[in-house]
Amino acid sequence: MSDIKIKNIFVNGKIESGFIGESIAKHSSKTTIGGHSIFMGQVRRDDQGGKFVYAIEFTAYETLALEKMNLIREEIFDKYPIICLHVYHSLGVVNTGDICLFVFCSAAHRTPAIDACTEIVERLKTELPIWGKEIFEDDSHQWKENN
Amino acid sequence: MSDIKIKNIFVNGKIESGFIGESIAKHSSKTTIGGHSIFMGQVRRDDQGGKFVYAIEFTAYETLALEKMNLIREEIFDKYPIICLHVYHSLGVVNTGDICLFVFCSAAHRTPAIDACTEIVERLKTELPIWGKEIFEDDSHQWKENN
Amino acid sequence: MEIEIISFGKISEFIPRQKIDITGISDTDTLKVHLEKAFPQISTMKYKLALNEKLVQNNTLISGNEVVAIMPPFSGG
Amino acid sequence: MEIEIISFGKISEFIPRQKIDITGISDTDTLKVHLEKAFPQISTMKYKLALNEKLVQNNTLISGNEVVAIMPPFSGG
Repeated sequence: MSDIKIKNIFVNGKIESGFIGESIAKHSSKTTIGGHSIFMGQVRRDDQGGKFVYAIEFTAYETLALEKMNLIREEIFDKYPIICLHVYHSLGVVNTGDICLFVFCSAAHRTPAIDACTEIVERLKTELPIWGKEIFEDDSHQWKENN
Repeated sequence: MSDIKIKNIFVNGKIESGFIGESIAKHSSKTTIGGHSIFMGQVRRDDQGGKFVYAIEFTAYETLALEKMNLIREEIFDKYPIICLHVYHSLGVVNTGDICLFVFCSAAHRTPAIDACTEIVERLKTELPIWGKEIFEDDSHQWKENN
Repeated sequence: MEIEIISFGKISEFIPRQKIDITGISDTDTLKVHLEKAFPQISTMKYKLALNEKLVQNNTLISGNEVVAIMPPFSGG
Repeated sequence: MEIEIISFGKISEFIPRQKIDITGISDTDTLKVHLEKAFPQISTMKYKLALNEKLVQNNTLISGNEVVAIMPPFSGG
């Protein structure tokens, strides 16, 4: 529908800390940036009535999710004076302690970078068709519900 | 005055992106964490009436700064249900495009991690005795003023 | 008239991908009534539909041959 | 009676580390008046004092032999 290039946000499995470090390094050539705000989601070893989560398996309706993320991205760029915005979300199994979401927002000043980053995290949790299946140590599972 | 161990926050020169990646990786064993919020300050190539900043040289009243940071840390841990908090600030010369501030706050849920991180950044800018000298490309300088 | 049904999350555990006959059904509101009869579990759940990769926000006409996705509340992040 | 003066930031450019005689000065409010006479540049600036590595918030007694830091507004981060 749109001429705009749809960016992929999906990564198979966990998001590596080295990848995050490299993403940060790439911004040193952008000398109008004064502040970077990052949010990362990490899989918790949640206790659900005595059963412990050992992984979350993510699935998504990918085409719909990428199109929606693209709209959110455009709205965020319209709303805040930000310079860069990167979003990555895991698909497939991510173990406890590993990173499943990485949102990276940069601006000349700290306030727009922080506000935009926070708003993106809120919106992607409620608006992107992604589902998390919490897998317990006894191999049973339950579908994650966002608050 | 206090029995509490005072953590050093100062780093000579820029904060390396690899160090930031390693800090993130170290948190994978903390499986009660669900959200990480990071803020990074980067030196901007600011145009000050036709003269461009090429570096900021930071100095601090170190003993006073570390003691104050320690108090801020305690107040933040009292106020928010956070699990980890790390703060690093550069001393000496940091060139444009390089990172001079790294604040890393983790919690079970995203909201306290983000709110605590934001509050720390605000407070350390106004409360820590640290000064930035903006050095221009022609070797003249001006003292940075926080807004 | 046939449509293809796909499902996600919890709903994918009891509604596999399939084609269903929707003769006489011309919009998404009527389709919902039909789906809730065919798959009683979803009638007590919150769910959304997408028609040909577009989220259904308001009642929408169906011409047949569409792909309809049945989606429980999102839980990414 | 002598105190040692140190300074930071912009102020360090015109007030080097030095010992000054403060005979007759017994608190930080009076010291400020004295410093602004000795170093007129600071009288038009915002600055804070620290006494023996403690930020001076209210008027504080000086006994002599202290280290007094003169600090312009902070600009870290």
